[in-house]
Amino acid sequence: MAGESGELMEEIRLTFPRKVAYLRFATSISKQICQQIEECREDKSFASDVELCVSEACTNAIKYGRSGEMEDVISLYFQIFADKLVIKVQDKGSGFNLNNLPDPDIESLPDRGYGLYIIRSKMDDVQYTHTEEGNFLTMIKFFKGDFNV
Amino acid sequence: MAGESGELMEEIRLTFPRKVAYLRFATSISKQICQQIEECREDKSFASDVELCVSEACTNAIKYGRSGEMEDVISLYFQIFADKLVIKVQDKGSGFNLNNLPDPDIESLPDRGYGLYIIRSKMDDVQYTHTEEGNFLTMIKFFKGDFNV
Amino acid sequence: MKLNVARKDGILIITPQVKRIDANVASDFKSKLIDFLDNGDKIIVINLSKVDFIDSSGLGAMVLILRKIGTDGRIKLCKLKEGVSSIFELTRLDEVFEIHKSEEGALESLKTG
Amino acid sequence: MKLNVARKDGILIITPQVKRIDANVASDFKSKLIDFLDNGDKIIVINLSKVDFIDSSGLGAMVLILRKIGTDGRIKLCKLKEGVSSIFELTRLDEVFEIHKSEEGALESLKTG
Ligand SMILES: Nc1ncnc2c1ncn2[C@@H]1O[C@H](COP(=O)(O)OP(=O)(O)O)[C@@H](O)[C@H]1O
Ligand SMILES: Nc1ncnc2c1ncn2[C@@H]1O[C@H](COP(=O)(O)OP(=O)(O)O)[C@@H](O)[C@H]1O
Repeated sequence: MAGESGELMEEIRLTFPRKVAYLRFATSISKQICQQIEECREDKSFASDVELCVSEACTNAIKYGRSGEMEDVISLYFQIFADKLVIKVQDKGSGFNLNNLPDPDIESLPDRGYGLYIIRSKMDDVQYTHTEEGNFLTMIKFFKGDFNV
Repeated sequence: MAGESGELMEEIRLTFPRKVAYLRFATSISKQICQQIEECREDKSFASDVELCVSEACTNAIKYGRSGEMEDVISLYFQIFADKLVIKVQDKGSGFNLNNLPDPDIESLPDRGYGLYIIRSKMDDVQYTHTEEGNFLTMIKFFKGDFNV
Repeated sequence: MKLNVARKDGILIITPQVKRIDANVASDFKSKLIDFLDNGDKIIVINLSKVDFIDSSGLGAMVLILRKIGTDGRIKLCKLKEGVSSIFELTRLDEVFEIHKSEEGALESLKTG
Repeated sequence: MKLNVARKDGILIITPQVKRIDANVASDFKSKLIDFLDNGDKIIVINLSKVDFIDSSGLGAMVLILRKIGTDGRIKLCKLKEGVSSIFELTRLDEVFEIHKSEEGALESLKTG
């Protein structure tokens, strides 16, 4: 894995039915991809952090991403750059406002609302875009040793 | 998994760089899909036959599917029907003629040419089509208990 | 979701027999735990020794049970693996749940406390 | 590809330390085997006890070695798992390779035969 910072090197795409039974397809491919990337192997928690965030993001896409179309699917993109892994989760639901989400208020013992808090904690950057092709949650994690925005 | 024969129930798609290192992504998703399908779990050799054929077909797509495009990728489609699993392997190479392939002549100890022989032996039907979107090797395997064309 | 269930001195000990508690099993886990509460169990130890991976769906199931038990009963977790334990810390749920290293420790604390 | 290598009475015993012999490792496997031939090894036992999965890329590597050894030397396979063994049968390569159940059996047959 060599290449200039910022240069996309490889992309892996997985598209699967919007069903919770397929969640493990997403997490298992996430594990394999991190195994594949040398830079991740040196950072012990990289793979497990990514797996956790993929699980959270895909769970949300499955729960909230109902499209109304015949083919109700979720797509997962792993983009390997020289300095970072970018993960995109695409659903075709009505979307939401990422910036309006409060962190969970532990004192009130909420039984939900931890997903995006976990994603934000584990990732270096999280973005959400609504396009004609659907909603994309973009999660960015830099390889250790590289700069960390 | 219920549904009329002939009705497509679920589709899983994986797209990955045309590199041998990604072969195991293809076989591992194949194993998971067969685990997912109840009809396969009852047929002990179903999953291992499919895994073998996915390995053979993807190896060929990787070896011979050079596209010349910037994004040189292979796509793998698993289509689960009520009565069968259909697997499509897509490459963007120049293609070949499936019908012209002789079985390997063991007496002459060939060190290649076993791939499509194995695929044909293990699958119920094998087709090859050349379209504008690329070449598709389509492999069909019926679940046991259903009719077997 | 498969659970191992044992009872010791009126304490219910639940050991999930899965490696992953995610959205794929969380609702089943939740409803099985609720069944125990509905049947009168109030003092529960959840032994997570088999669990390698938990995400917010699994956490949510456990918080719901904690809330449902309220001040009527008690719940203890034990034998969290490192990855599981770190998610409790990240979400600060380690401050809300009583977490023990060993099952014996959890049981002991329920008898004495 | 990691190989365990041992020598007994002039026989080279190679035990691949991988679960899968597919296109991902086959060319490495092939060139390592060729190195042994180039260094004068002529009697080889390949112990496949660790291998769960082999496909035509792996088969091809082994047939190439068999052809390269020719009548100068001998090659034996042993400890094939069921899945591996069934692919040798399907391709009729079980008629071409001498296959033994145990490593001892393979070694014994090379001494006596
Ligand atoms: N893919 C999505 N599509 C639509 N809404 C979403 C999506 N992901 C998250 N949300 C919204 O954000 C909220 C917070 O998500 P999260 O932190 O994962 O917690 P939870 O799903 O447990 O509520 C959700 O309740 C939902 O309203
Ligand atoms: N995806 C493909 N694109 C182009 N040619 C192919 C493809 N798959 C197979 N072929 C052709 O078919 C031949 C036989 O394939 P196979 O039986 O797998 O054996 P091998 O790859 O060892 O030659 C190959 O040598 C190649 O010429």
